[in-house]
Amino acid sequence: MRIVVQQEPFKPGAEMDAFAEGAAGSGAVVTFTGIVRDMPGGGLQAMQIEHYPGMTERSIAEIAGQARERWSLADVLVIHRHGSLRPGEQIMMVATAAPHRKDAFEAAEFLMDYLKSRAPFWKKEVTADGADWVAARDEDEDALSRW
Amino acid sequence: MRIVVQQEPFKPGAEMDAFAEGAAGSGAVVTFTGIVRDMPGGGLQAMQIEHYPGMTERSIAEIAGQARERWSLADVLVIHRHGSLRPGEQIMMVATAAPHRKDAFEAAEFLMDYLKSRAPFWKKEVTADGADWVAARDEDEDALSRW
Amino acid sequence: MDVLYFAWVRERIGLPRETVETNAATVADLVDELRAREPRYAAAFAETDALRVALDQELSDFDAPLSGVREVAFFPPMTGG
Amino acid sequence: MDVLYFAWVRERIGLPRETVETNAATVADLVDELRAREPRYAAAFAETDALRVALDQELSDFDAPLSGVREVAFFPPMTGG
Repeated sequence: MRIVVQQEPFKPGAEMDAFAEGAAGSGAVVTFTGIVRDMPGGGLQAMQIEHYPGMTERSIAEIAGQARERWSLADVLVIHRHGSLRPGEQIMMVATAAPHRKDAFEAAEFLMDYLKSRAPFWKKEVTADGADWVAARDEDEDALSRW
Repeated sequence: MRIVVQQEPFKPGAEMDAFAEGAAGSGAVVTFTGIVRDMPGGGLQAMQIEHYPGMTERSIAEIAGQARERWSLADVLVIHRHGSLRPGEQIMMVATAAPHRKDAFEAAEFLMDYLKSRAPFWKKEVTADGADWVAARDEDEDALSRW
Repeated sequence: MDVLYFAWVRERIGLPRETVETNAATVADLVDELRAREPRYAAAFAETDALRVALDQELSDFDAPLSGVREVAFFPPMTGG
Repeated sequence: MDVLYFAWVRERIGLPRETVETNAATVADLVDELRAREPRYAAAFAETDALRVALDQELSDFDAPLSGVREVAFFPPMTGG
């Protein structure tokens, strides 16, 4: 299990290859990569991501531990950036390796649902008109109820 | 949309990076990579994959087209190998890009469920004791009923 | 009509494809004709529940009519992915 | 006790963390004390429904007791991923 919280960019393809290599014999590897989207109509200058150092790592480790208890997983990787990101940059990545595809898929979705609403990150969108905190979506909170 | 059926190995990380690059502005990229697993206890010498040239490409294109109708997707990639593969080699890869993670995840799972049971591929496991065709699993057929 | 065999169907019959002259109305009729040919065909088509059929590269079923069809393929359930 | 603020809570209060001397029994009591301090605190804590609280870096709730707690953090609902 590897959990990385960093400001620096990362290389999703290289991370995925290294992860799959380490989980050799797994059969199924699922990845999710989140990328900064521009706003409808454009104009996003930056996405600023604030986090709670200490609690961030701790809460992700707890979420990943829950995933490993719940599904048969060979390995889990979570990378999440903070700081100021531009449209097109990677925000975060989750990877799961498992003997069977169902476990790899479900665990990756579970991790994403929890990262969205339970890990202490906050996003702020910066445009020429100013900066606004991204509001939590009811949909993201509701997504947790399926687990 | 890109569909590749080939005997040659492919590089999952590089494919993922190129796919994500092409789907810039998507927000969410999900990949599934299937890897040849050794048998419990070891001893798998090769996994031989036979397919039905022509129908393979056609059925995958149809499945991918259905996914694009059903979910809001920016792009879809399917790579599937045939021929003789060794344990640890990549068998196949699916990637989906979408504005939202739910679409990317569901479409990737849908594509995998259909590729497992509806694309004309057949696997044979070769060990020192001989070679056996892999039997279709009821579980894989049942997985289709959720779509 | 081109008839194709894959996986263990191909192995039991001993060839990957052949051209068949037939007036069979449906896939099931064609299977009956093939079964009657030789034991290796009878063995391959022993349990059609365990088989799938594609007509002109589209999955179909054993009741389907063959009129206009140019390529019939028989194979076990797929195991891709 | 260390009190931390994140996102718009931090912006409204104007600082990321401070040390607070308090005998508040629960998180809600602490919030009442903070609200009474200055308008910027009252503004930050206007709607506690829109806030989350963590005690020693574990998500908790406003009814939770503060005894033994060393670090309290207030922030809006998370928007990671």
